[in-house]
Amino acid sequence: MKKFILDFTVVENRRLHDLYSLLILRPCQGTLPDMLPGQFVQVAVDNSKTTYLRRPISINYVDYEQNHLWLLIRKAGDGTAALIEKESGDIVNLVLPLGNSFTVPAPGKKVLLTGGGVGVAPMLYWGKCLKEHGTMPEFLLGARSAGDILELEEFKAIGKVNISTEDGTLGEKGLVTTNSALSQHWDMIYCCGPAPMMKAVAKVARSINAECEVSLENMMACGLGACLCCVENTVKGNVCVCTEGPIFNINSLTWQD
Amino acid sequence: MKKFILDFTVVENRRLHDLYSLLILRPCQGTLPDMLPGQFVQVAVDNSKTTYLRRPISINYVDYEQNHLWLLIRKAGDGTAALIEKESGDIVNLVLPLGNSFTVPAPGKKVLLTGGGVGVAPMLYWGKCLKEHGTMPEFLLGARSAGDILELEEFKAIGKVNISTEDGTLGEKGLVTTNSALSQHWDMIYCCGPAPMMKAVAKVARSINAECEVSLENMMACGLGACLCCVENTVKGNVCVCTEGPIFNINSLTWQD
Amino acid sequence: MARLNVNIGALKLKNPVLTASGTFGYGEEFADFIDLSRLGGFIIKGTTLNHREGNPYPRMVETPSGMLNAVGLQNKGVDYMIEHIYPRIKDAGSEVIVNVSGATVDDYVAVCEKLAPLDAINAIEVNISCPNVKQGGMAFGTSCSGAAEVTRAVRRTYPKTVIVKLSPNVTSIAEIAKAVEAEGADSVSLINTLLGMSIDVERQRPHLSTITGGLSGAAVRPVAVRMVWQVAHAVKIPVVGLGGIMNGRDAIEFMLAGARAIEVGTANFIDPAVTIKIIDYMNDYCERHGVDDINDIVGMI
Amino acid sequence: MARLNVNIGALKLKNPVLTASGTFGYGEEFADFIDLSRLGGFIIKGTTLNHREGNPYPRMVETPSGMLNAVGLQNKGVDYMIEHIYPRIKDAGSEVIVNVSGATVDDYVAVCEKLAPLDAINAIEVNISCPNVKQGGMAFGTSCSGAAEVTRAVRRTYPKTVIVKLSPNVTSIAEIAKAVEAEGADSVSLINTLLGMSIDVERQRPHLSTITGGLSGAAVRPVAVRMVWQVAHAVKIPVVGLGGIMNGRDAIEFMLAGARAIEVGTANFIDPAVTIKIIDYMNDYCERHGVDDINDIVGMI
Ligand SMILES: Cc1cc2nc3c(=O)[nH]c(=O)nc-3n(C[C@H](O)[C@H](O)[C@H](O)COP(=O)(O)OP(=O)(O)OC[C@H]3O[C@@H](n4cnc5c(N)ncnc54)[C@H](O)[C@@H]3O)c2cc1C
Ligand SMILES: Cc1cc2nc3c(=O)[nH]c(=O)nc-3n(C[C@H](O)[C@H](O)[C@H](O)COP(=O)(O)OP(=O)(O)OC[C@H]3O[C@@H](n4cnc5c(N)ncnc54)[C@H](O)[C@@H]3O)c2cc1C
Ligand SMILES: Cc1cc2nc3c(=O)[nH]c(=O)nc-3n(C[C@H](O)[C@H](O)[C@H](O)COP(=O)(O)O)c2cc1C
Ligand SMILES: Cc1cc2nc3c(=O)[nH]c(=O)nc-3n(C[C@H](O)[C@H](O)[C@H](O)COP(=O)(O)O)c2cc1C
Ligand code: FES
Ligand code: FES
Repeated sequence: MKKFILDFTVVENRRLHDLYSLLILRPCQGTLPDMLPGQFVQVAVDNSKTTYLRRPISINYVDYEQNHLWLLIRKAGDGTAALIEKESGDIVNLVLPLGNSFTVPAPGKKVLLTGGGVGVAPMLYWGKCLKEHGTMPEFLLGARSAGDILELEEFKAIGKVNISTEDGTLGEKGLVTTNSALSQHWDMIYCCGPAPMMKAVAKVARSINAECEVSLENMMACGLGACLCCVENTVKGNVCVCTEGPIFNINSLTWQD
Repeated sequence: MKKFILDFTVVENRRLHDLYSLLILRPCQGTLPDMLPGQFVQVAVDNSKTTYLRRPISINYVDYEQNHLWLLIRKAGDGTAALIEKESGDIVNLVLPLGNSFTVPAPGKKVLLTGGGVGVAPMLYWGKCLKEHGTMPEFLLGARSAGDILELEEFKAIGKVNISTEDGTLGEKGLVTTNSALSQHWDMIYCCGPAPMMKAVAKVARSINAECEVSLENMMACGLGACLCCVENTVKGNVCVCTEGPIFNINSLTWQD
Repeated sequence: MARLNVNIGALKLKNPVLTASGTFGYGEEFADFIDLSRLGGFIIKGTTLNHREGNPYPRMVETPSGMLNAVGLQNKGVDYMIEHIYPRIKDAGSEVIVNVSGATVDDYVAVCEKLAPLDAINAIEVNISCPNVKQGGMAFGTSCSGAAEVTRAVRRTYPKTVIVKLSPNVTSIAEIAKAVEAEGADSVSLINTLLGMSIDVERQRPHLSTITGGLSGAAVRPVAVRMVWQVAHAVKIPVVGLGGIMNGRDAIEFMLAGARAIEVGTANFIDPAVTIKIIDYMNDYCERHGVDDINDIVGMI
Repeated sequence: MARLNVNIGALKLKNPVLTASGTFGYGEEFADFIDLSRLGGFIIKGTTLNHREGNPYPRMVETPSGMLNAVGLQNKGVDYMIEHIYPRIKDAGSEVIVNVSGATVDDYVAVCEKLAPLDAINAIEVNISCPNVKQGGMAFGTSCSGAAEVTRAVRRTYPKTVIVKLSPNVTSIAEIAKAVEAEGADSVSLINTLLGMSIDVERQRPHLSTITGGLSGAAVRPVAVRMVWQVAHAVKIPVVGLGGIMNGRDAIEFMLAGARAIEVGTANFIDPAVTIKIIDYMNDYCERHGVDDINDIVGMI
């Protein structure tokens, strides 16, 4: 899949919360390149003095009709803090699309897309694509509190949404792994979120005999498979998350704890 | 004179030209500290990735009534380029006031304030102060072209303005040193501009027996007399431009060429 | 653009712009962004005799205007490279240079023997300066005797252009360069990464699995320029300069300091098309300064 | 804030925050911005036996996340300092430490003899690492024998706390530290500046009058942290860490790496009140991590 270095204009910065922004971007010139669900972009952060490298951010949603690319960003440090300060009209430079994508399930399979915190990001575009392919996805979103459940309306527009919050302010109280939705039968579970959450979901998936793919967020320098910094130790040895991932089947990972 | 580290709000960024901006600032809290003409501030440039140290900028004008401080900035490199992008409402952190100031002439003396390019900056506040002290200053502004003659209306409001432009698009054609205003009698000439201009003016001043003070722009790190980076070799040896200057009588400099 | 031609020993480059080993993969990773044939050449990943898994994750952390890495020479070994990668890149249209590493002198020799017959490879860069491996690596690069020993052995084995890559983690890099020159190296390249470290103060543990790692990026440029200048004054062989080159201005800075060619490393991560911009800048610079042959500005300082 | 107390040999500091020589003048320059008595101490300008004019202008240039300087130890000499400056700063309310430089061992000894009787000065920092002077300076700091020689002579002369400031421009800073420890130094501080260089490519000349200069600021921090960690594991005497400390997080990083106290240098230029913010951060950090005595985190890595 051909990669590009492109300037985008910020069409809108939707402040979802103190910590989160949804950036809606449009290419300064031309139309969006082809992108697959699960892929990510490398963002140059021109408005942070202390950010040197690009930052990897998942493709949250692609609206080819409007020529819009959505990035959902959580303030983690200086780089993401600067990104959520971007205003409409600002320019953002991206390298994209990067990485592999989710495996398309066979027709008729029951699939659950689960995300924790900002880990919901890739699930929106994936959900949309699944629906277009005729698979009705169901979602399971988890967060600490109601305010951290992001893009709820957008997810609802695609499929059924189950929610877990740690403080019980929305949906079931507890972690996603204890959500009642997980006690149903699933052929395939897709998961993105903090590592402990993904490991816990992977365990549940194994126990209910579901296939499971997770999206890893290893520290990256290049995002292109050139620097070998982002490696994950897999059954095949060290592989680059930025090229052979970020999506991995849990059976290829060494998470067998 | 007590120095401060203060946040200012940009009240207005007056784009005078591609290369120049007049930033009108107001302290975020409280009133402006006392400042003398000829002094400068050290500006933190928070919106440039490649600018590490503060940048020294002359005090262009102080309006105690409106609580406004004016900085006149010329784009020289990344730091000043970022400063002229500041928008109203933005915050700028300054250390101020720094350095010495111009020598107040005895009553009745004929004084000429001359500036080249952005070197006109300190002359506006100095002209205003002189006028308040009962000395009528006359100005001689020089630049390459009419568009580089800055704040002309403001200078005219204070005293007579003579102009030289290299291309003759405004005032007399040529350098300030050949301006007919210089053939008059002057007791004191104050000058700020590029080093070659100041040296040429110094020569003229000597030849017409006028006292002459110049404002030096040596490279600075601290602006506080702590790092000893900004030294000028004077008749007293190396002295710090940031504390014993930026204003020097030409007789104390080793410019005897 | 003939005015950008430079030679490193017998190696003829169409321009002075190379890419730094470990930062440009095998070139292919950048083929979507740039026309590889426009480069002077590209230096591929550190290659060792046998497959190496490299160090455990985490391997990198950002630092002010730079980054630390602890990759540890992960690669599939020279045989795999020759069989699977070489055929894909040998016709890229610019010089392909192999960066060679080893834990023992015999390792270096064994890799060089395998590389010597490859028609499309006209030069190797001998890495005696990798800070991220326990054995060999930087150990050879931090003493004149160690550097000389590797160079002597490689020189005996490898008939084409030998560039020896020096470590900056030394008291006198000029002394090491002289030792390497005396053993017949055709060129030296510098700098490899500075040994550095960074700690996560909240978790109270190092950011890298190996505790220390190699510092690269703009932050190291002043040190690299100084070392290139020192070495260029100490040896007669051509110097290849690198360390923190982010743009055309920086590249020219190295050439003025004495570099005949330059390598672009970390900057490739920030702008995958930066190398082409540097080549274009060099041309503009020559135009602007009335330079007919870029060799004329090499070592002006 | 008793939990921030640390000792460097016999020197008792109310907190670990010192200022780096040459970046804080004589303290007075910062009195408008901070309460000097809140500092652990401040280390004043490099002081030599005789008046020195320093190097010609230009003496500094900015670099990525750092700066190069070539001040060259401009100062009015130790006698002037004792007569005119000492009386003004001796009652600042925190430890005043004099940074001592010399071109010969005798120079160091002569300065130390003059400083020893001063009641309010309880420690000196012996600078064997200044890259900006032709004689002495870094030359002593780049060999074990040179470093040992100066330390031995100073130790014989100066009865109070002797901190020897090490150069980072060496292959093994731990070896130098051990040599200095063996001669009776009470402490080592590191790092001084890295030797660097920068060129104005349009004017085709160096930015500094001395061509090379000393690199400081955030850019050097990873190198400094690594060296502090290496030295802290090599010697038993307390280590004072510095190099690119910009804020409280950075200060804690050095302490985790093994520094008992830290010095703030270039950061004073960017935020003249940064030292106080660092002290406050240290307190918060201890609070947050349940640390009763900051000595408990020293060298955790
Ligand atoms: C493939 C991929 C997709 C991602 N998608 C998104 C997304 O859609 N939205 C989003 O908000 N974030 C996403 N992230 C995480 C995001 O890249 C990091 O939060 C960001 O790089 C932190 O940069 P910073 O400058 O804000 O913080 P820093 O100051 O660099 O770091 C702050 C904290 O974040 C951690 N961190 C730094 N870099 C990474 C990284 N690459 N991955 C994980 N943690 C990191 C650091 O260890 C530190 O604890 C993704 C990461 C990857 C690898
Ligand atoms: C006391 C004093 C008062 C000043 N007043 C003003 C003013 O009112 N308005 C204004 O626009 N500028 C003023 N300057 C100059 C201004 O400080 C520089 O233009 C600025 O620091 C350049 O920063 P930069 O990041 O834009 O450029 P850089 O990328 O740092 O440098 C670009 C070019 O400017 C030169 N330069 C860098 N720093 C300085 C410096 N301190 N002095 C002179 N040249 C420098 C460099 O050598 C280079 O050629 C003053 C300087 C001093 C010392
Ligand atoms: C991720 C990474 C991997 C590297 N791997 C190698 C290597 O395999 N062999 C080598 O000689 N140098 C290696 N280097 C060092 C670079 O080639 C170069 O010397 C260094 O990064 C300085 O240049 P820069 O500042 O332009 O990046 C590596 C550097 C980085 C950042
Ligand atoms: C302008 C300047 C002058 C300096 N003068 C001295 C000096 O006189 N003696 C000394 O030991 N170190 C001197 N240094 C080095 C600093 O004390 C310190 O070791 C170095 O700057 C690294 O710390 P930093 O990165 O926090 O600045 C000087 C540094 C600078 C920037
Ligand atoms: S981030 Fe460079 S290889 Fe993955
Ligand atoms: S700028 Fe530091 S002493 Fe003048």
